[in-house]
Amino acid sequence: MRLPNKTRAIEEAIAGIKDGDTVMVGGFGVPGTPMTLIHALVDHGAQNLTLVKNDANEPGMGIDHLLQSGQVARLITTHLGLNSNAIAQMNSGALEVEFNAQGILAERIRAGGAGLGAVLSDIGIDTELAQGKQVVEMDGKSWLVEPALRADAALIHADRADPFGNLAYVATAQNFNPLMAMAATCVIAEVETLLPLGGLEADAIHTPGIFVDHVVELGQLSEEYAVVRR
Amino acid sequence: MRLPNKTRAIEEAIAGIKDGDTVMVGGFGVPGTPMTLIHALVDHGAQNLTLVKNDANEPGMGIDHLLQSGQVARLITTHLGLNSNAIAQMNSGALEVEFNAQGILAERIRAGGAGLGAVLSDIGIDTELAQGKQVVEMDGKSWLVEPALRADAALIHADRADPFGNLAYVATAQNFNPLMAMAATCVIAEVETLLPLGGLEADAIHTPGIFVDHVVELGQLSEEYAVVRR
Amino acid sequence: MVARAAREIAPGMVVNLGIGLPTRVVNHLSADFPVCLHTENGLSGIGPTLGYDKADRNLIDAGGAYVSTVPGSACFDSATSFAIVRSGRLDLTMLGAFEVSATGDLANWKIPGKFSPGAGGGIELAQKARRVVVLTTQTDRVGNPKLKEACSLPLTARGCVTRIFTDMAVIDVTPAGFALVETADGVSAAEVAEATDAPLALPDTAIPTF
Amino acid sequence: MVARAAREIAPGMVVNLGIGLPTRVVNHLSADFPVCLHTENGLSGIGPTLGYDKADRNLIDAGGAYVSTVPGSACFDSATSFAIVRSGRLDLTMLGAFEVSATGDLANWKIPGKFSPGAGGGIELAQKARRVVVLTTQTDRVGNPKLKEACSLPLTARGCVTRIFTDMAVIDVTPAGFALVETADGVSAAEVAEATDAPLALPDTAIPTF
Repeated sequence: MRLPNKTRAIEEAIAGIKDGDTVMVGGFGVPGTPMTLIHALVDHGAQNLTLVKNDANEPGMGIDHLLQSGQVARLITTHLGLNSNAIAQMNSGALEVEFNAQGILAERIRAGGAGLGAVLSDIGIDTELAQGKQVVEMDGKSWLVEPALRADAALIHADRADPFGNLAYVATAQNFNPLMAMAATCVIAEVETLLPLGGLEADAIHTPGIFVDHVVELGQLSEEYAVVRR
Repeated sequence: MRLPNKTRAIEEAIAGIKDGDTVMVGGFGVPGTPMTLIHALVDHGAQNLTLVKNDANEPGMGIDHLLQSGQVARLITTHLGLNSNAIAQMNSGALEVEFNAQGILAERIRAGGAGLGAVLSDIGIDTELAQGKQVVEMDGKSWLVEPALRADAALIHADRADPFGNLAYVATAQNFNPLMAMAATCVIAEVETLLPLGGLEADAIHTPGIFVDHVVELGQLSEEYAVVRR
Repeated sequence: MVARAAREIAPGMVVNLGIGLPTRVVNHLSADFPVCLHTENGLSGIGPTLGYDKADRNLIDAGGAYVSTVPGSACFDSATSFAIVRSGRLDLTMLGAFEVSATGDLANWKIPGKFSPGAGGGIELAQKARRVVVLTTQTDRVGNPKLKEACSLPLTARGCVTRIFTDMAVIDVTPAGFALVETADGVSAAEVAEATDAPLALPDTAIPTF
Repeated sequence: MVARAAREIAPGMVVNLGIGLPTRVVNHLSADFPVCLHTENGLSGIGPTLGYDKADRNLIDAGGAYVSTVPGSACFDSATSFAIVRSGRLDLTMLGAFEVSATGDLANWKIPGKFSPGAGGGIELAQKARRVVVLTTQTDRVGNPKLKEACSLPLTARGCVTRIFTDMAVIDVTPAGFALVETADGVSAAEVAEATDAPLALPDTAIPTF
């Protein structure tokens, strides 16, 4: 037995994304944001997308490119504070935004990746964030139903990978990547370093390659990945 | 800032377990089963325990010692096939057994560790495993409510640790350990190798030390940890 | 039958081999065959089973056998392992059976009053793998057929089984019930039908043997 | 006030410092003080903040500042990070505030029509940390008190705040409402009461200063 090879050219990896798709995008700020895959999705041109991403990056960076190109109809997120473009699009009605508590967004994505229907949570139950949510009584207590989220595609950034798609992340670039890598029908990972099979220690793999469909090796990293000097 | 030290003598680590407590025990077969902590719990003598463990090990091994000493009133598990003592106790009524589908037990424990109330699942929904479970309708489909599980204490086996309680597991000794290490009020880890702070790579830690209360360094491993020749 | 079942695995698949007979399929896969074997206790990329002398005490499959790894193996916890199963990332699972019904219902975990050790991970495998096939003897130890019009034992999952490999035949579960696909060398279609407790459709053409 | 707030951290605690003023508390903790700082984007064991020249592009806190690690730091994903928060493993969180009510309600994420970028991780921190304290100015930019009988803005969490550190005072939230604990050097109790839009109980004894 040997493990199958999933390395692809970036255009081939991204080709299956269609108009109207839901696309999850890893990253919290710059760390873990798949900058190169995002540019490829701009070039690809799929329209009317629903994005799922923790934040909207900053103007001129990351998913802001997809907002600026008008490809995004809806954004499921936790915080837009650093992207004035995103807030302007939201306020003008050009962009529909659904806010989630950050850890609840993480759990909804993970639940999608784990084949569950929902999680029950009490986060925000007595605030306006509970409005419109289904409530379940269990053992005399009320719980909010937080439905699982799945996507047609997930764009992932990893530090290291092997050709089967086993992924390892570094530092705070992990964030939503391992969760989104479980929760999409087509999981596309851009990786800084591609190692041969066996190059990653079995116990130090964050995302088992079973979840990953396409592995794209990055060349020289663009300035967008660098330290942001504000 | 430096991270606090949680290393303890085994008797001190286990002393807080009380009669009637719920205790989670890691392991799937031999790998990951905290054999030494189990013996310490036998010596400690707490009665009327509810254990949560994937399996009941084999006669004369692992939690079988707690079954034989009569300390266990109830066992929440997935499979007892290799322990005829456990099956005999169940059939005689001496031991109350609750069976869960294996991945659902894992998710219920994880949900407890994640501060959730429950997960919604369709596993076993049209079989006898659904009997007695609360059903929720969501988007026109029925889902079983699988309540979160928490414990008073969790007994964990790890390969490596540092004094703050950061843990790393090897091979298939991971199994339920990282989940149970999230889900108990008092988490006690026995570790084969204790490294100084910084001895574990930050990205290769499976269980962050925040979850862990007591770290017990093992000396020479007993025969119970060895390869089982059947 | 084990060798025949091994041919059911297509290149590139992710496969879980259930406890018992299915585990033996691993011995019929060549070293360069592209496949990822998964075991629910937390390993992807299973290599050949090892003897006790070469065994790693921390490396077992869900049946407790000591296994090896291949380049690119990954280890993970039980929640992640069943996330793989429930989210449909298993292309195929091969399971043992007490009974299979003509509608593909599977019973393989409980015989009330006799055998009830718990289902382990079997329910999730049977309910969620993209394709579920069964590897079992055509009849039980006392000669009773395991393939029946309806299961009498508690079900593992409904309508999940699509194909059954036995010591006598390969049999598909079709919308019209059991259909004979192949017979073992030296076994007649009539013998298979006799050992099946439900109607068995025969093909119009010659029946291949394995 | 930041230095005073830092003294609220007891040895051995697990602490999350919210975005803004609370982040600065890290600069008032000595190198040998036993504490574990957590940031919700996936790091335990935060060390001092770094300048751009020494920054690791992949190592930030939830506010986007470039941080360092300490021996024993651990990295984890966002689900694990909030599992820590929601399961009650944070001994203390220090948060910023727009408004705090006399019953400990906190509003810090939305000003309808003006500021609604989303709450990020703030709701879970406020609702689930074992102890929630607020670090904020006593009044907003135009001089309006932030401590009020009831919040007028959408709530982050109800009844969560137990103590408030401001530029003027340390104030507890008690079952009877706000209670003055300490004043800043040179600030009188009357001035604090004047800058508080709710009754403020004074201690019977002399009021310490910080």
